This record gives sequence, C-alpha cells and structure tokens, in this order.
Amino acid sequence: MAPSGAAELARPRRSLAVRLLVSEYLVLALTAVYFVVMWLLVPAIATADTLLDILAAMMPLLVVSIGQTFVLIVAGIDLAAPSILAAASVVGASMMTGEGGFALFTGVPILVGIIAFLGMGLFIGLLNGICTTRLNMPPFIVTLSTMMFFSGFALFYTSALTDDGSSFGDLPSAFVAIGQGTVHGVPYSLGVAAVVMLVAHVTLSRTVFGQWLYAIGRNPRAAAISGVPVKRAVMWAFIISGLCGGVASILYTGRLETGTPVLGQRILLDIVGAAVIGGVSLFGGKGRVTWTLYGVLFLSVVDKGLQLLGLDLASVFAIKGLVILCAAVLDAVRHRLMLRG
Amino acid sequence: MDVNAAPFFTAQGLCKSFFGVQVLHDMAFSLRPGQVLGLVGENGSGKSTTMNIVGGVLPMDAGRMTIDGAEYRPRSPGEAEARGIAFIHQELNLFRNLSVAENLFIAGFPKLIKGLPFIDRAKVRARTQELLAAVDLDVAPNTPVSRLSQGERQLVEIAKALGANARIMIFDEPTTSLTTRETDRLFDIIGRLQRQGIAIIYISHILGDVMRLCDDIVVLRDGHLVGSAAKADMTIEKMITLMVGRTIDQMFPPRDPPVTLGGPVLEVRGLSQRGMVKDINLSLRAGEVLGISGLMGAGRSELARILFGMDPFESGEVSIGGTKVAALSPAACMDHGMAFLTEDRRAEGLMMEASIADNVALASLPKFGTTWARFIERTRLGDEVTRVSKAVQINARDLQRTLVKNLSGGNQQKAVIGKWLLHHPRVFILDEPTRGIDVGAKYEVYKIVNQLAAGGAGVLFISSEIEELTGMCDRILVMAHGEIRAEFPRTDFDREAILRAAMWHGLKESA
Amino acid sequence: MQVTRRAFTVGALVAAVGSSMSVMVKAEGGKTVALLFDSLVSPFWVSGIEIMREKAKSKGWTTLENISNFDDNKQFEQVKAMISRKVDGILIIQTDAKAVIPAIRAANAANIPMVHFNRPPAKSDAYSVAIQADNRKIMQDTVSFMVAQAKKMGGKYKACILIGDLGDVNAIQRRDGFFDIVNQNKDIIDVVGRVSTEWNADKAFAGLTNAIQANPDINFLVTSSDFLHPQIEQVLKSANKWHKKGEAGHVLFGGFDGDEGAYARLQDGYLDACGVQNLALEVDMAFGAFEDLWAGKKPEKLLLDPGFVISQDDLMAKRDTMWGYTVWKKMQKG
Amino acid sequence: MSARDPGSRGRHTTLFLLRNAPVLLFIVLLAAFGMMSGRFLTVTNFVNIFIQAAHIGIIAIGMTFVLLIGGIDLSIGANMYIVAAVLGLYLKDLPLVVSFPLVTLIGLAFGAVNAWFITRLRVAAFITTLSTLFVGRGIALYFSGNKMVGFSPEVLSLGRASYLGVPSAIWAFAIVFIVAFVTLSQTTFGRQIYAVGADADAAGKAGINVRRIVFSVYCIAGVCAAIGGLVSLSQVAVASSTFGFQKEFPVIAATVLGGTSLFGGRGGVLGTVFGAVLIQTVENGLVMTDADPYLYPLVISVIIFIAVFVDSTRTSILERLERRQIRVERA
Repeated sequence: MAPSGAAELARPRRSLAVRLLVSEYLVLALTAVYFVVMWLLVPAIATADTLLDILAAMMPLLVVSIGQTFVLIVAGIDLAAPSILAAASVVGASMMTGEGGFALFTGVPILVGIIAFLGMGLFIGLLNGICTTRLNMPPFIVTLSTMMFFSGFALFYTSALTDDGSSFGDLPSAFVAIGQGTVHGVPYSLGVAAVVMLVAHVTLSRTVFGQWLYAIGRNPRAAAISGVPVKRAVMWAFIISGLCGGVASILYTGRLETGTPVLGQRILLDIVGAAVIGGVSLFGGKGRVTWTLYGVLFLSVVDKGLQLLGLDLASVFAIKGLVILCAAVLDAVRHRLMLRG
Repeated sequence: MDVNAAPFFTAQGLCKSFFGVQVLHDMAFSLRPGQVLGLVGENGSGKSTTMNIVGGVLPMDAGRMTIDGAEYRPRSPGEAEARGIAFIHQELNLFRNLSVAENLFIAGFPKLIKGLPFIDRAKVRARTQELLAAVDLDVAPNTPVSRLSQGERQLVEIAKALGANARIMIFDEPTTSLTTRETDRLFDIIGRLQRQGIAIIYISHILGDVMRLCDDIVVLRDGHLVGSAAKADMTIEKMITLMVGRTIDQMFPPRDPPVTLGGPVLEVRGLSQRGMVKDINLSLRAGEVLGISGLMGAGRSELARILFGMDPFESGEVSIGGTKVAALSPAACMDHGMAFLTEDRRAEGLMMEASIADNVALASLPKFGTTWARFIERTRLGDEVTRVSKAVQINARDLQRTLVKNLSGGNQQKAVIGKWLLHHPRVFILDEPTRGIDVGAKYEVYKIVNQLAAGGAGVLFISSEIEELTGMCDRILVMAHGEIRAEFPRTDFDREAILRAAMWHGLKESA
Repeated sequence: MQVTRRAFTVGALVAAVGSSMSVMVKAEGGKTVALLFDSLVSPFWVSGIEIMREKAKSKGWTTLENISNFDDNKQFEQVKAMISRKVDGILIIQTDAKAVIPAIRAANAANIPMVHFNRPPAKSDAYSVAIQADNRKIMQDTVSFMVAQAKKMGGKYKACILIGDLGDVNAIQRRDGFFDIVNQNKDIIDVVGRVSTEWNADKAFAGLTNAIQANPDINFLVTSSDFLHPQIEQVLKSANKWHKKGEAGHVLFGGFDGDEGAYARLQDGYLDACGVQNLALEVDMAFGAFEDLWAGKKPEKLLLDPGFVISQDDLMAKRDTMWGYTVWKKMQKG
Repeated sequence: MSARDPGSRGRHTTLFLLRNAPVLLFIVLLAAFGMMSGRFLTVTNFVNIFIQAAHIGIIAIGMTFVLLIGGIDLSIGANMYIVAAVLGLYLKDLPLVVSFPLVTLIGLAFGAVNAWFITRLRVAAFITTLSTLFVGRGIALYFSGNKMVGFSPEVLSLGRASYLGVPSAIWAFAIVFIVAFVTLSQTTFGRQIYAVGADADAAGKAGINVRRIVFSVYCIAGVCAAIGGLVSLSQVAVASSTFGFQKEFPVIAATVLGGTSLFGGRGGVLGTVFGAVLIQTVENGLVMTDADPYLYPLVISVIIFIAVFVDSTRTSILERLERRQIRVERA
C-alpha cells in the first residue's frame, strides 16, 4: 500500500501527510485510517476471515461499478445497473433452477444459464446504448426508465414462474460455486473480478477504444470532428456496463444461491457513489478502473466496520454519512493543494 | 479629446506570479478621460494578466491602482464594474441559453418597482434596442444568443459594455471575428465613446488597427513593460521589434508558388443545401493554397462543415483525392486524407481539460493501434506526438502533463494543427486558423501552411482578413449568400475587387 | 514510502491500545446475540426489536444490531460479520426465503445457532429454526370473521385490499389468505381494488385514494399491515367514509399485525377485526430456541405462532395478549 | 434571422405540433385512460391527481433550481424526514402558524449545510448530498428511535382541508409553483441562475456573485423539501422510519422528465410540474382501470420512455427546422 507513485509525483520538500493528500491514493489511505480506528473498536475486523469476507463481498459491487465507470467516462450514467442485476438474476436462475428450470433439458444448464445472465446484461445495455445514441435521448432518463421497466419485469417474471412468487432457488451447486467457492482459500469471485478489472483497466488505458471514451467525455464535438465514432463508442460503453452487470449478477446470484428480483435494488447510490468517491467525474472524461477499485474498497470497509460494530440504525446512517463527508472534504482540500501546485 | 487632462486612473508596480513564476513585473500606466491606450505584446507577454487585474478577475500580488486618487483594489469583476470598468473578454462571455437582452443585463436588471426583485421587461427591451442600435446589430432583443453567429455575439458583448456606463472599457481582441465593415463600425463607436470622455484600453494583435485607433501605445514583452509612447512616436515596425525583441521583415513568410501544381485533391461539383449553399463548384489541386473570402454569414464555414461531413447536403458530389465519396462523414473524410481545423477551437477543436499529447494524438489513434485488440503503441505514439509538436513549435514544458486550457491561443491553435499533421492530410481545410493569435504565432501558422503545400497537400484557407488571403493564397474564391461569386488568381489579387465581390447584393436579398 | 522508526513506534502503540480495548468489548460474561432485521419500517418490527432488547437484557445477554434495508446480499455480509464477531446466536429476519440459505450454511459451519423471526427460510439441507406467524391462516380467520359480520348485516360488498411488497413472502401469504376467503364468497363480495403499497405509506395513500375514486362504494377493506392505518383513516375521512361500527356508512375494516394503532381503532370502533401476531410469544419462542440449541437440543425447524383474531366483541378478553395493547398502555402513561 | 419562410403553412403546422408534442401525448394518455375507466375523466379525479402529485412536484421544483445550476441534491428525502420527525416529536403542541415556519427553517438550514460544503469547501454536490442523506436520516432516526411519528390532529385536518373549494395540498403546490416560476423568469436572481448553469466561470466574470447563487439554490431546495415533506405528512398522517426514503429518484425523474437538463442552464419549473403530474396521472389511471399491480412499473416506465423519446425527437427536428439559414430560397 506504499504510495510510491505519490512520492514521485509530489515535490520533494513536502511532509508525508501532504504528499499523501495530493496523491491519487488518498481514498486508499483513508480506508486504512478507518480500518485502524475500527480495529481498535472491533479487533475482529483484522482477522484473515473478515478480510477475506470483505474481499469476497466487494467483488460483485466492484464489477458492476467498473461497468458504471465506462459510462461515467463518456459523461453518461447508467441508472439501470440495479435492474440489470435483478433481471439477469431471475432470468438466469430460471434457466437452471432445480424446480423445472428451462434449460434443464439441454444437458448443460449452467452454461445456458450463464449465457442468459450475460445475454440479459447485453440486451439491456444495448437497449440503453441504442436509445442514447441513435434516438438521442438523455442517458439519465433512458436508464431511469429502463431501470423501472426491468425491475418491474423481474418481479413480474418471478411472480409468473414461481409458486411463492418471490424468488428462484435450488440452483446447481457448480453454479453456486462461482459465487461462493474458493481455491486454496481464495474465492473464485476474486478471480472473476480480477479478470474483469484487468481487462477493463487495459481497455481504458491502453487501447484506442479507451482513449476514444475519454475524448468523448472531455469534448464530444471535438471527438466527432477528429473522426472518433462517438455513437458507436458510447453504445459500447453502455453494452460494457450491461455485461458487467450480468457478470456481477452471476456473482451475487451464486453467492445467495437464489435468483431474486429484488437483487441490488438498493445499491444504485453505492455503485455510482463508489466510482465518484474514487475520483471518477460525473461530468465525463475523468476516471480510472483503479480509482473505482479504491472507491469500492472504501465503501466495503466502511460497511463492514459498521456491521461488526452492530450499532442501531441511526448511528450506522450517521457514521456512514460522516465518513463519506470526511473523505469528500479531504478530497476537496486535496484539489486546492494541487491547484496551488 | 483634451490631451492635457489629468489622468484619473493610475496603475503602478503591478506584479503577479503563478505557481511561483512571475508573469508580470512592475507594470505601470495611466489613463486620461477620452484616451485610447493600445496594449500590445505577444501571447504570454502579460497583457491579459494586466487586464485581468484591472478588471477584477485576478488579484495583484503587489502594486497599487487608483481611480480619481482613491485606492482601487477590486476583489471581483462585479466590484470592477461598480467602479466603472467594463471588460470585453476575448472568449465571449455570453450565455448561450439566455436572450440577447438578458445577456446585456445579467449582472443587474432594471426593476419594475424599486425594492422588489421583479424585472422591468419593457424597460429591458427598450434599453436593449437602444444598445443594439448603437452597435448596429439588427436582431430582436429576445433572440437567444445561441442563434447568433460568432461575430454577432461579439457585437452583443460590446453593447453590454456600452450598457454598463463604464468610464474605462477594456477591449481584448475585439475585431478578431469581425469583418472589415464591422471593424469600421466598431471604430466609429469607439470614437463616439472617446468623445464622451470614456477611456479605452485596446488590446490587439492587429497592429494596423492599434496605430489607427490609439493615442498612446504600451508594449509588453515577457511580463515587462518594454515601451510606452504616443502614437506619433511609434511605428508598426518599432512595435514589432519591441514585442519580439528582434526585427521581423515581413508579415508573411515568402511563398514561391510551385511551378506545377499536382492533380486535383478535392473536387466539388454542384453542391447544394437548401438555405445554406448553392451550386458550389471548386477544385483544389495538390500543392495549392486556395483562399475563400467573404463576409460573415456568406456560407464559408457552412461549406467547410458540409465538405467535412458534419452537416448534410442535398445534391452535388464531392471527390477527395480522386475518389468520389458518397457519404461524407468526418471519419470517411479522414480516411481519404482530409483534415479540418474549425473556427471555434474551444468548442470543437480541443479537449480543454486534456493534455497537449492527448489532443495531438486524438485524430490518429487508430494508426497506432493496429493489433487485434487495438492496443496503442505508446512509445511510437509518444515519439510521433513529440515530433509533430516540435514541428509546429508548441511552447510548453511537458506535453504529457500540460493541459491545453492553460496554453495561449496561439499554442492551442498549434495543438489543433499538430493533431491534423499527425494524420498526414492531403486536403486541409483551415477555417479562420489565425483568429485570436499573436503576430509570432500567426507567422508560424503561415509557415506551416506553406510547408504543407510544398509537401503536396491542398489547403483550403478560409479567412476574414483579406490581407492574410492575398499574402498566403495561390487563388481566392469569394463567397456571398452561399454561392461562389468570384474567383481571383494570384496575379489578379486586388483588395478592392475582392471586397466588392464579397459585398454583392443580389436580387434575392432585396426580395 | 519509507517506514521510519517513529512511524513504527506509533504503529506498535496503536496496536497495543487496540488489543487492550478489544478486551473491554468482550468483557461482559453473558451471551451475545445478533439481531439482524431487514427493516424497521412498521411498528411490528420496531416493537419487536425493543421487546428483544429488553428480554435479552433481562437475561443478561448483549445484543448487536444490523439492518439490511431489504438487501439480501448486504444481510449475508452482516451474518458473516456477526460470525467474525463470534456471537452466540443469530436472530435473522431475511427478505427472501431462498437467498438466506447461504447465510444459514455459514452459521452452521461456524456452529452458531440461527433463528428466523417471523419469516421461515426455504427448504434446504441447512439447519436453522424459524418462528413464524401463520400468516395465511391468521388472515383467513380475520377475513372469515369479517365475512360473517357482512353476512349478518346483509347486502353486497365491494372489497379492496392493500397488498404489501410483492417481493415479500409475508405480503404474498396474507394476500393469498385474503383471496382464499373472498373467493369462496363471491356471491356477496366483489373485489374491486387491489392496491399495491410496496410497504410504502404514500404509495398506499395514493393507491387507496385512487381506488376509492374509482369505486366510491367500497365498503370492505383489508390491509396487509396495521402500519398503514393512519393513511387509511386519512383517505376514508377525506371520502367521508370514516364511521364507527354501527353508524351509517361504516366500512368493514380488517387489519393485520395487532399494533398500538390497531388497538386504538378497535377500541374506538372503527376497526372490526385484526389478525394479531403474538409478538411477545414469538420473541419468547425465538429466545427459547436459542437456549435449547445452546443446551444441545434440536428444536423443530419451524415453530408456528398460531396468532389469533381479535375483534370488538372480544377486545377486553383478549387484549392482554395483544402486543399493541402493551405499547398503547405505555404510550398512554408516557 | 434573415430567412424565415413565411409562405409555407405546412411547416408552421408541423412546428406547432412539435412544440406542443408533450401536451399532445398527455391528451392521448388522458383519452386512453378515459376510455378504459368512466371515472377517470372527472374533476374529482384530477383534483386527486394533483393532490398526489403535489409533494413530489413541490420538491421537484426545488430540485429544478439545483439542476439549473448544474448541481444535484440527493439529500431531500433525509431533509423531509428530519422535518417530519421534529414536527411530530417536538412541535406537536405549537399552533401550525408557528410550527410550520419553524420546520421550514429547519429545511432551509439543512439546505444551507449542503450549500456550505459545496460553496465553501468546494466538495462535489453529489458526494456532499450523498453523505448528508445518510447523516440527516441518522440524526432524525436518533430523534424518533425508529418509531412511527404521529402528528397533531390540526396537521391532519389541514391535509384534508379545502379553501375556496381547492384542497390545501394543491394550494401549496400552486403557490410554490407561482413563486418559483416568477422567481426564475422575472427576477435578476432567476436569470442569473440560468447564467451560472450555462457557464459558472463566465458568470463570475460577468459580475454575478456565483457563490451566493449556488448557496441560495441549495437553500431553496431545502425549503422545498421541507414544504413537500409537510404536504406529504399532512396526507399520509404518520412518518415511518422510511419517510422520504429514496424520494430523490421520483423527484429527479419528474424534473428531468419536465425537460430540465442535468448539466445545467436549461429547463424550468413549468416542465417540472408537467413531469410530476404526468407520472401521477399514469399511476392514477392504472389504479382506475384496475390494472395488475405487477404491470404498474412496466407501464409507467414505458410512458416515461415515450414522453422522453417524443421530446428528444422533437428537439432535434425543431433544431433542424429552426436552424439559421444564410440564403433565402423560394419554395
């Protein structure tokens, strides 16, 4: 966790605190500070099990937030992410469920199931992309209406296909393992998320497509005049967000062994918030996969600490808010310091 | 004007530093009522910093300013305005989402009833009409600014300063987007203001204008005051020498027309779009610099945008590099070797929040990402960006870190040119390439144009400055009302004749 | 970053303080129980958690709390956090019956007893004990009582039900209980309104207003939870339909849960019947299950709270077993 | 504007239809629901629709101010809950003429706290209001102890009351709307909001006190959240621990549906009212026609989608039709 990059960037004569403050690792450092404070209060947070829990639990959020990062970079927003999680969860689970899943006859229900998850994500992402680029509709409202539609669809689908109308259970154990299983103590989900993260990071920072996305976020008109296929690239950003939603839905669904229509219905602000806390701009052109990682880690550690404390709801809300606010204020101070040079 | 009147505004010892670098040293000047003070210098010489200090945009580090003997130390533009100082910014600080009238009064509308916040719309309207008449701008007060052209917006900006009843008006490059006729009109207005006793600070790169207009001239170089004299004691040559610290013999680099031009690289036949352009025919040959002249609103930029596939056309055909391109789009045009420098570099040319390197690389990224996953060859790209940036002489410390928004206008324009050079264009459309940039940078842009043509590219050079066109082009087309009205080969260049063709009034306008 | 000697010293000190403070947290000798709720949206849950806190305190137990806000995944993390804290028992109110199964497995693996409060999990190989009100049965009984009243008074009835969140089993079971009975009595009862409340007060308010606008002659009303009573009262008052039993224009009104508002409205004569979940009993059953489990016994997987229907007829006789009455009494005193 | 084509009447009709497309859509919707339910097209039902749209509409009017400067306020739900908790727990015995202004001041103070962080410490609005969303609700939950908060009978009867035949909620909605509308269109402050939203730097250079405008705008959002909260609680009669929870979504949806841009400088409160009423009309129509509750979100989202689709198509066609022409051409 040593911010060596920070040291390189900053000028030599500054104190460690100031150097850390102006580095992009600020959020990471704050996470560490919070962790130490929590450690004093609840030593259980520093056990290997808990740490592994935090890692395993944050992976699905990380994947879906990375998808969101792509859309945020082109100055869009994907509010449909929670509904992608839910719709993919129920559709995918309905393929594989032991209670008469559609794909049981295929012999490889898990594969069909996974394709269904990704297909659902792809479909919703494509729909969002088409509406924003081909029909020129604002992304906020497009994804707001697709969020409402597919959340409703997930409930409707579940009620029509299950007895109790609430969820799809009895999923194949091999599928469940994707969300829960471990190799030498390392969760599979960690591997999946690591691959997604790596691909996303390389795509954004090293490929033509990635640079196009930044250009679109910074100035779409200049990008268009410079020959960037703006519409196609934005469309892909939404598709990627959808696919990431599909992958995250696989992880969540496997973790819970259940395809549920209320999956992720409350985490929209976590998804966008993690990216923004990490430093991704809502106005486009600025963001990195690693920043999103820091943001997700921050929120996950904050949450875990509060869970371990086991306080009443009022305190949980107040502390969570204050911690985010502190991070934000420090970030604002950091910007001023950077401007001052 | 009373030359012997005492100065009412003084500035002494103004200093300013950014990030530890001092950009202004001991600046001093004074103003008498009715005086027009010219302020000249290259970009980065401290002109804008000085004016930002006077206009309350930046605080000064050291120094002292007085108005009527009283200390003047504005903390905001609002305070400057309250003390009678109006600042007409170069980058047109108008709100596109508001009407012309609202833009004029945005800092404080006349009230319907004193003490209540309601706007007196009738008064706003009447006053706006008055002010617009004063700058001869014929638009309705409630026209949204977004519908006005660049030049019309400039006039609104001047009307706004008129409305503020300022004692000092600062004009920062007011004529860059005005045509000759409008410039004359502006100078009339300035003369009028002068007679009313308003002092004017006039910043411009067009030294001829400065000589014509100003009573006294102050020259800055690298943040130092290097010369200050009455008009009688100043010449353009002297100004240039003071500004650049060396002698420049000519405004334009020598251009030897190539003996033989190559084949046509851009051919347009019968291009029409209702309400925009009609029956445009032109042929641009390799190695040729073809100028397009015309008044504002003559359809020059509109033609350029259609040619680069940004706006649609109804009929006609376009061939680039000998191939007929059926569906024009920026990407298709670029594939055929076309490049386009837009007239609005802030809104369409550059990513202001990005580094120089990112901007220069933007149009050519696919060339550096040819593997299956289109990974960018960063070393090769970096080398090429550095090479091109050197070629166009972008003046910046670090190509990877310096943000374009922190560059001067000239360097910004060079970044746009660099972006297109990296793409190796065969046809280069330049729409007002020297707008708002200083003498030195202009000269460098001209040199690049010459090099391009010498390298076999065809250049379509759109400009409002006839001198620039006659200095740079092999041939000039004159547009009016969306049509090409006249063509002049280099041998027949005649300022008067070009202007007459541009001002052509046809039957259609009188209808 | 260079680790200086000073930084190291500071770190060591912090660690030392940390380990000593941690002793403080675990100081009390009694059992520690985690209370994991999915929300505190209705008085039922608020009273439930308060009763639990009290009873746990009287037994000398420590409680830890976590609210998941209807997020199954977050609740799973909360269970894991409680396992990390090595609590002695986990009482859970999950949102989804199936999604809780991994949490049960995790608790099983850590050998920590888990008790579901008010909502049983789906069938699985994992072991846990569930305490549940017999929602469908209680709702059936409540509606049966109302239908009997209706028959007594005669005439035809236009019915409306306020349904809970469609993702919540309890809401579904109560809705089903309602339809079980009204469908048998189609001759006198016509269901004209199904208001989807999503357990959301203003949705309920708007939905019921619209339903009454569409059918101003609604005169048979059932809510899936008593916490919606204030909105119902407000709507019926606006429509001039809020009348006591026996007065002209009285709407037959049935509730579910048995909270303090329900008691007050029963007493005042506006509410005809209420399906009561025996909250205190359920808490006792849950805590009893923990004690059995700690003692090595293995209680049944599902323990049912039969609940009961309370009406204006037997209010005085039964009210002491109604948890809402206890709360109501306290409020009167306070 | 040299060239406007006076001769073509067809184009004028097209332009007229396009400009009024949202209204037309609304009429189509009304006709459709009207045909399906006899009670839909009645005065009482429209009164209901407006009552139900009132609290969202009022808060969305405040949100419009915030969005106009390119900001965002996610904390309005927490603000509503604080107002409700304080009113129900501590001000129950005061007369309404005292208690209502008092809690409105609390709303203002909450908005001012947001504004302080945003303008003084320059924290991004999204994160500031995201965290005050948590802190605010946490504080109010501490006050209420998670319990249902009830209100005095006067509050509840106010919720049902009518003056001059118009229900109190609609009065509140109308007054807030008129004040906001006049403020935005007829005062210097209002026009400056648009200027700041278009370009804050330019606004500063034009002599506008940008910080003051931004500060005021968040305070206005706070006041509107408080008033909207009061309207809501006077109807639903109690505030549970989730009162106002996630209200930011329908509020922002109504605002954006009404044509206000999230990037500032474009929009207005008239559209916002339209957006809030449109959503409520659809919900009402669905209940009136006794639709399956599972279908509600599906239908509402499709209608929002169509509304926005029509609007964006209209905007792009209008842009093309009204584009500056530089030549006069005879038809």
